[in-house]
Amino acid sequence: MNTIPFDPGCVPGPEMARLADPRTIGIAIKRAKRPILVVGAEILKDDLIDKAIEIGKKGTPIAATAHSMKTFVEKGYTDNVFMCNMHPLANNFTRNDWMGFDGKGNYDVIVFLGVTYYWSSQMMSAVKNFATNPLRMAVSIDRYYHPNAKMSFENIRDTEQFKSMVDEVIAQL
Amino acid sequence: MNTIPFDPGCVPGPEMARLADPRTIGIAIKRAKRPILVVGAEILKDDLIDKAIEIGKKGTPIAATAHSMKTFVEKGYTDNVFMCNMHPLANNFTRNDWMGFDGKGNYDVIVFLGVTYYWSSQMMSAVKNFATNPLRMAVSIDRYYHPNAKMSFENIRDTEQFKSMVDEVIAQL
Amino acid sequence: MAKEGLFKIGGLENVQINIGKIVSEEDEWEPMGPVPCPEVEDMRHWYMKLLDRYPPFYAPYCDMCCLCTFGKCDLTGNKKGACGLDMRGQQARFVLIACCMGASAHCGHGRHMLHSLIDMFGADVPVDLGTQINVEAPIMRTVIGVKPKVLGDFAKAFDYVEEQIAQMMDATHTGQEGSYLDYEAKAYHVGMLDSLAKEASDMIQMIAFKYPMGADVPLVDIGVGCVDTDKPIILVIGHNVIPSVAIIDYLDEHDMRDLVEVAGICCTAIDNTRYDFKAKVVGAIGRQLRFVRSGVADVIVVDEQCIRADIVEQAQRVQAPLIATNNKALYGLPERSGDPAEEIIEDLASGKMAAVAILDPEKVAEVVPKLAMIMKNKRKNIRTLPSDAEQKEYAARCYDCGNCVLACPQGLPIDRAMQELAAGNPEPMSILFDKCVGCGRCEQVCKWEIPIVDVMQKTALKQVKSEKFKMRVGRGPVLDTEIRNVGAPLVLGTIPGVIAVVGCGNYPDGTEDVYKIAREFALRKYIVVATGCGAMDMALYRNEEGETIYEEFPGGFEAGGVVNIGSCVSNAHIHGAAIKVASIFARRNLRGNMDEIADYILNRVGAAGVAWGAMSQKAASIGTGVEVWGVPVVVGPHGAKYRHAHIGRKDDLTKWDVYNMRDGSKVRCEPAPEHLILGAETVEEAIPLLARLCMRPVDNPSGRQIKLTHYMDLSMKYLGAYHDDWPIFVRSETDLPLARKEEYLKVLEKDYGWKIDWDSKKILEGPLRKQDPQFDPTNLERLLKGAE
Amino acid sequence: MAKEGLFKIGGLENVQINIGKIVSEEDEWEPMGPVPCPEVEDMRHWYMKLLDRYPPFYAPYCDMCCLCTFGKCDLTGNKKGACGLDMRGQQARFVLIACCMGASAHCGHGRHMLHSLIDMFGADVPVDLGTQINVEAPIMRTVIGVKPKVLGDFAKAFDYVEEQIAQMMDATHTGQEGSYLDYEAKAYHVGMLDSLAKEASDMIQMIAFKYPMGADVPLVDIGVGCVDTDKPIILVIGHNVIPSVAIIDYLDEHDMRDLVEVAGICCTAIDNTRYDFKAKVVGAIGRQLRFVRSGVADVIVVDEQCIRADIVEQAQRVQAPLIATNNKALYGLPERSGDPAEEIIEDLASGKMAAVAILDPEKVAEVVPKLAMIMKNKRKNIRTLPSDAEQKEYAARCYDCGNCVLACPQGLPIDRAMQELAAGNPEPMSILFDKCVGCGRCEQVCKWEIPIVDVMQKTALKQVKSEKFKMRVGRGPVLDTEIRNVGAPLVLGTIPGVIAVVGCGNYPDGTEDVYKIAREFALRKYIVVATGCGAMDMALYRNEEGETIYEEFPGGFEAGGVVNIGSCVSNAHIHGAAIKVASIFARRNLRGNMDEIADYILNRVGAAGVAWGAMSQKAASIGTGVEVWGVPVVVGPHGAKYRHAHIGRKDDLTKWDVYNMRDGSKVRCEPAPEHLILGAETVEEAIPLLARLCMRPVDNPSGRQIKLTHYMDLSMKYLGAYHDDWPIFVRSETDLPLARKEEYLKVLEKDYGWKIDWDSKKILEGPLRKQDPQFDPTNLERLLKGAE
Ligand code: SF4
Ligand code: SF4
Ligand code: SF4
Ligand code: SF4
Ligand code: SF4
Ligand code: SF4
Ligand code: SF4
Ligand code: SF4
Repeated sequence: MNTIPFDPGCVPGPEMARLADPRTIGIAIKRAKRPILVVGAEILKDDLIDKAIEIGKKGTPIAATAHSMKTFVEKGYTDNVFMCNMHPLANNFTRNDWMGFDGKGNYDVIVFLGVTYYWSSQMMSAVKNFATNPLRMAVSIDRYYHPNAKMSFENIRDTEQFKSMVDEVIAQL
Repeated sequence: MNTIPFDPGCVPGPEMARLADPRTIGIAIKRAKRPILVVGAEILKDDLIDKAIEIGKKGTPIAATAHSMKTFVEKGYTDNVFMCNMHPLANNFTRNDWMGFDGKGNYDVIVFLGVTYYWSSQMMSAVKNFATNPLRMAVSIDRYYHPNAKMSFENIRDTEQFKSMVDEVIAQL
Repeated sequence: MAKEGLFKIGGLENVQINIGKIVSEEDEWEPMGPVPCPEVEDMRHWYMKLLDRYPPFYAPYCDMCCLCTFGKCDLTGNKKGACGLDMRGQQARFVLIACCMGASAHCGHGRHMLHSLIDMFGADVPVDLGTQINVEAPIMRTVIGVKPKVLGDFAKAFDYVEEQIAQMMDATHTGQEGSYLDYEAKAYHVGMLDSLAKEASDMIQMIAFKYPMGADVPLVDIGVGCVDTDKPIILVIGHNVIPSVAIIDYLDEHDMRDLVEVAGICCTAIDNTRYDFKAKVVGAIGRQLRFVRSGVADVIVVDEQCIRADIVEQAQRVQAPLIATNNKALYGLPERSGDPAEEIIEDLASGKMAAVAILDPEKVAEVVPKLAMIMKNKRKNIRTLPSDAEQKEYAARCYDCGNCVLACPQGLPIDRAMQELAAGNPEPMSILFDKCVGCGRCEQVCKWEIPIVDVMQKTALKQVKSEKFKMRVGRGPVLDTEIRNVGAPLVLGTIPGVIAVVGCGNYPDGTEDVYKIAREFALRKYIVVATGCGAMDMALYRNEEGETIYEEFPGGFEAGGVVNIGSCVSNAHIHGAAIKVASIFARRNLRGNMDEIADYILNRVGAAGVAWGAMSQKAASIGTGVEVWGVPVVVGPHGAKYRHAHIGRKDDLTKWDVYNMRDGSKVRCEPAPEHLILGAETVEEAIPLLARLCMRPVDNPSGRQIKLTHYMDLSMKYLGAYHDDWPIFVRSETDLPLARKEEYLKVLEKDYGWKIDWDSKKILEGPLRKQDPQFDPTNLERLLKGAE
Repeated sequence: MAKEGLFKIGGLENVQINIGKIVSEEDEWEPMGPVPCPEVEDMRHWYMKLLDRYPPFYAPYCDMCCLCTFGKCDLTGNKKGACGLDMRGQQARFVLIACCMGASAHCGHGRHMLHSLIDMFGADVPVDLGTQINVEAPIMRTVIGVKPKVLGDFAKAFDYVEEQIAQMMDATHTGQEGSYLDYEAKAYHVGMLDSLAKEASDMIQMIAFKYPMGADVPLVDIGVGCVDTDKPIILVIGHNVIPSVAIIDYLDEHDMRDLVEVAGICCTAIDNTRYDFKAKVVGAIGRQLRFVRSGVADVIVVDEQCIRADIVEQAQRVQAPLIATNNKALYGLPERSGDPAEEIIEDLASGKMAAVAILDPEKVAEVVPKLAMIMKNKRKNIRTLPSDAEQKEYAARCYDCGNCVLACPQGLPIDRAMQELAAGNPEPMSILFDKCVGCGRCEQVCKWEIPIVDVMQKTALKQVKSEKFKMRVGRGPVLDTEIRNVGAPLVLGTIPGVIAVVGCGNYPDGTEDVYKIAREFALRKYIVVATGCGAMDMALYRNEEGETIYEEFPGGFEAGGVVNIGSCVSNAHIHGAAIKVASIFARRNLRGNMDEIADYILNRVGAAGVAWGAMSQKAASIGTGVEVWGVPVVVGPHGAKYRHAHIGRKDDLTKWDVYNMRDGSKVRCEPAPEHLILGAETVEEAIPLLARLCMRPVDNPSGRQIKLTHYMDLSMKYLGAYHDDWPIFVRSETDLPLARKEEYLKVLEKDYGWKIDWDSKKILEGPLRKQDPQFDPTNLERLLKGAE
């Protein structure tokens, strides 16, 4: 009955992500004051990079972790893409005195796409547990159920289905 | 979104009880080959003892743990009531060579009613994890969500509602 | 023990003697047995014997393992994780980890004290326990084969324990042990280490501080109401008495002792009263948060163990400066031992700092009393519990969301009580006070920020303030003379048993439970011993005559005695008493002989422990350490969260075969004791269970008769029926409770198919075995005649 | 060290001398510094300094705490549990527990070996490391102030470590420490203990077994393909080399060495090759399950650590008898040291028993070779991998349920590969072989009982069988002579850094990653050192010339060297090298001076560790022990499951103030190194990060230039861009990479607003600070001139 995390042992406790459809997630991002997209190594798979760029183009800044920057450079899209390491970035999300990449303040909705499952899971756990006042929300639009997010998709086996879900998110922005 | 255990920290892992309505649970007990009702200290609260006796009268044997036996004796119902300690009882449920109170074999559906939450939770955990081959199933009809059961009610605050749910279970037997 | 090299000899600085081997003088008080300073493999045969008869039952508390980065592994259904370990193994590993934490706490505490005490008194303080104790350190003698003569000798115990703890922790590492049985065996080993560490820890404080011993120690005050709020109040919390003793000495030396209250919580409280009968005991762990919140304390001094992790915040809330005195619990505070006392006092009194760490006990003593005087004055007008108006407002604020009920480990109906309170009825809330374990979890989830703990305390304030009781001072070891008196009746069974009430305060239904248990057995002339939270909590009630349990019953280790042994480390003296029965009464050699002695106790000493509120990892190692010496333990229902139990099977009697030492034959015995560790849901369940667990194969007919009588009486009293196992304990008609012998014979005939000769009222057929006065039971092959 | 009492003197049995005080002879090789044998509070100032600059970041792996019976407590949102501990505290406590487990494993292993080695060789084996090593035990010298001269002296290290582990485990108990900072400080303390325990553990085996040292140790065989399957094969698994050495000695003594293969997995494999160059290395932990399943081994001997918990079952599956030789890993097996070898051989060869424990290494040696000979014959016809027909059937059976993918820690697409295999294409499955960590979790959940691990291995069989590589034998400590050569260039920065590849095999993307990292830095003339799984796994690849990394690069501790230091305990020699830079190159006193030395390393020695597949609790304590000596560590993404990271903040430069020892002034420095422990998701991310972490405040201009060049080159190569922090490392134009100086100056002007004098191509304004050749940085007040 319960939604099983992609890594079934990854059951953190009583607060687990709400399963949400792409529209709902898209609207949540749209409504955010300062959303940010965090991408990682898996952005290079399945042409997700193009989705990320679409999101970037719609105005959401992108934190490019792992070696994803290289692909943005190759794709010629670096406008609002900020290269960084994930651990310090997640650390920054938990702190109220971080001013963001643009010096204008921290972010309120943190969208994860294309990050290794267990790695992003841990980073979302940090956000969930320590970025609570004011509340910052981690949202996953990866193909996994991510209990440590506030909202997440289910585990999705079919790549095309997954991509169309991401498209639907983008459509809301 | 997720059902919270009565003790919210009591999240055991990916296998958590299916929320079930009284009818479904009643039918599961009815269909069992060798069901048993396990009652404990809380059976003395809220007249649950009468419910237990009804279940007993419908043919399901009763394991009377804690000091619940005393009330059965006082109520004059001891026909198929077996006094025992919970820990050895739960141990027996996990073993294939236990022959049951009647010497005819172990039980297949183990129904918990009126047992202290965390105490029965642990006992159901033992059943869930070790009484798997053949599968023996712990079922809770207590007023709590019991993740370690196979089927459980939600947390129910209203006593009358709870009692009528137990009645509905009984109606199926 | 061997040390080679070149040495300089004191006073002969220019002489160097080349020494081949140094043997420290050690008189041959007993021949050395086979297992001195055992490695786990040396005692594994014993541990495995216990595990074979009392196989582990697991109730996983978590279905996952999160101990390495392969994880989390989902082990549900006894699946294996990425390292190959299955669910049983993981549960047993967790037990071992918990036991290592517990034993480390005891050993770490003792080692730390030993350093301090040697600093203060030198290593040569003689081990002098008076004329009534010869077997001064029964566990140490048995386990490491050493008879300590001076304070410094106890280092040998800690050396051994530390080495072994590291070995056992080693085995908890991913990729080590693979079988739940060997994890359990190692947990037993750690339990044994724990008992040794506790003995050493209590003895060093006893001999250094000259604690009183024996049955005649005085009664001291216990209860919130005993604390004189007109005086400045120093509240000490924890287990390590050294800073408290320094404070008390300072007060004495400066003629301030009567001006200041030194009130304690947890074991430091008990141990303070062993040093100074004027010290007050507030209570056990359950009182901690609530007493601090009451704001009565002017200065709070914490040492180690059983301290709330948020104590700094809690102290700040009531504007009481806090001093942390132990390196185990530093709370991120600056360490100020190096600063002048005046500066520290100034910083704390002015509120510049809310809390500091001071690791030097002398400095603590310089700072605390003066600070308390100042703070008493400053804090006069501090009101910490809600005013009537606030109380009303809080109750009205409650949204009846029920979050607090879910958060409460006891599931107390706070929501309903809050509604009643809002409606003007404080009673339901005040009733909860006694069931509340004082953990504060409810407040964490109240979105309306109601200080539930304070609100509850206010409703119970009258009752709390009237808490004035008496507790007998912890008296340490049982005297050899007492053992001489009770050894025979205990082994024969005519004293029906020793009931040890130990452990923490996570009671399922409030503190009164331990009082009930203790009184029931004391009235029945069992020997009741108690330590730690149990010893304190049972003092909080009175009988119909208005006497506390310590006033009602004598304090000797005797039938019907209620013996406050002392703090948690004093627990070891309970094992010690059982060991001394083997040594003094039965003249068994102790030295390097642990398996034999534990075997002796398992078969002969009708003792059972009850850790009704067992909470901590120490309670885990304590319980395991009680089991491994052959004494069964009952825990309250929270104890199921320890994940395992050791459950004997009366339906498989092959497990109950015991050798008769006289002739090497195997005797199929009754399951006595039936289990080694298990839980009970209620005291009503626990009491008959404890009585059952006091039976032993060697009970003589009158002993068995007495034990069976209590077992059956208590079953009828609390359960309204007999457990169906009672006939298994009947070896002949002489074992039957006298008063109802005929009735029972009839039942045996009718329900169990036994053959009775009704003329002689003798049992002809039925019992598992005959009672045999020559029966000399053992589980150890090596003790059989002819064994090498 | 003081011991009083009466002593008997060897050879003078009747003489007793009363000795006041024995001082063991200890020449005054160095004055004693302020923190010999530190308690945690003695080093807390250093730990807190690190924590202040590199504050802990927590990524909870579980939102609950289940450690006591008040629990489980839901700590989500940094709530407090029933004991008052909040989420941060609980995460830090878990880190401390993990570190204690890890340090106990190292210490437990070493202590156990020490007992064995003293039994075998006596305590007097001299510490003789040849002419090129004077500073024989840099960690031991520094931490406990002792210079070991003979084997027995190492007991002092273990005594100290054991006492401290018990103290630190004590602090993990419920109700002790309350601040995450002090838990972290204690974890640092345990990391330091871990480094000491490892050094002692490796040194005792080195001196007892006379392991080779230096750059010229030979190459040995590594890889499944190296094992000669025509011979009987003894497979040894674990970390404790003693039973393996006994087996090898037995083979030698009985002229059987060339008849039998001794092949190893994990550190026993490495250490065997230090003893016997003929010993074969199968590989690291990831190969364990798969090699066992291949059925090649005729007898399996396990000692301790990194062994699959279900090894007995796995061995049984391939009908290979198993011998457990260590008390940490007994699997519930009967201990048979006391039985005649023939009986044991008979029982195992006949299949009467599948596995036994033999704790006596001599007995192991008597049993195993003979048994291997017999089993080789018996096992001839054992086929363990699926036949072609079976393989087909298995693939066809796959229901494509995807359970295995969920269960796989790496989330490998086994389902799709299985479908492809069923369709006749084994390739996708065979590709997974190298990414699989060999944990077997997939098989646990396959309802169709497909032996996935075997199926996968079969698809990769050709590749596996051709695995024949070379690994340089673990060479132990870096020579003093090497330090003399590299000390200056390392500190000045002209050797751009030391990259230490350590730790386990839980790689996110297969073993090739460590090869990539090591080769990248070796080519760039960093010094690459490696131990344990990392040292083995990086040997499994070849360059375009067909050379393994050990063939391509020299084995000396020199620019461009790839140095196999040895097994996991040899890790300590990496710290040792850094400490020796302080001692030999900078002439700092080591003795009792740990804070000063760690401070030296942090500011001056450009080293960084990478534990790419860090899996175990040992890896946790190892990593913490690297940090505490001032060396940053990067872990792979699984490392996030350790729950914490130590993240510096380049946006808060106040944290980067460092004293100049020359004048006591504070200098605001660049963040070098920026973090102390953190994770990276991919090697491409990790490589530039490691280069960045090698920068140090004292780099001279040419050193900084080299380091910055690599950092920027590597960023561009792997990330396609520069991190925006690179200008912070530029102190003047001379720091800039030469080849692109102008380009960079332009960027600095344009993007960062720096002022450039384009005539002289000098920076006029912009840098945080100027490079100062007189800069003598320290974080310790006590080192400032004028400080007492
Ligand atoms: S220790 Fe074993 S069971 Fe636990 S997480 Fe690691 S691999 Fe899984
Ligand atoms: S403080 Fe008392 S009422 Fe509140 S959660 Fe704890 S036990 Fe329950
Ligand atoms: S959590 Fe607060 S508001 Fe909710 S029921 Fe409890 S006291 Fe009332
Ligand atoms: S009994 Fe438990 S809670 Fe009480 S003082 Fe001892 S260890 Fe602490
Ligand atoms: S074992 Fe404890 S800490 Fe680990 S996942 Fe389970 S509840 Fe959480
Ligand atoms: S140790 Fe503290 S947080 Fe953990 S279960 Fe116990 S009370 Fe809760
Ligand atoms: S054995 Fe390999 S494929 Fe199977 S779960 Fe483990 S890593 Fe994944
Ligand atoms: S678990 Fe088994 S059946 Fe399911 S996809 Fe994997 S291999 Fe196929």
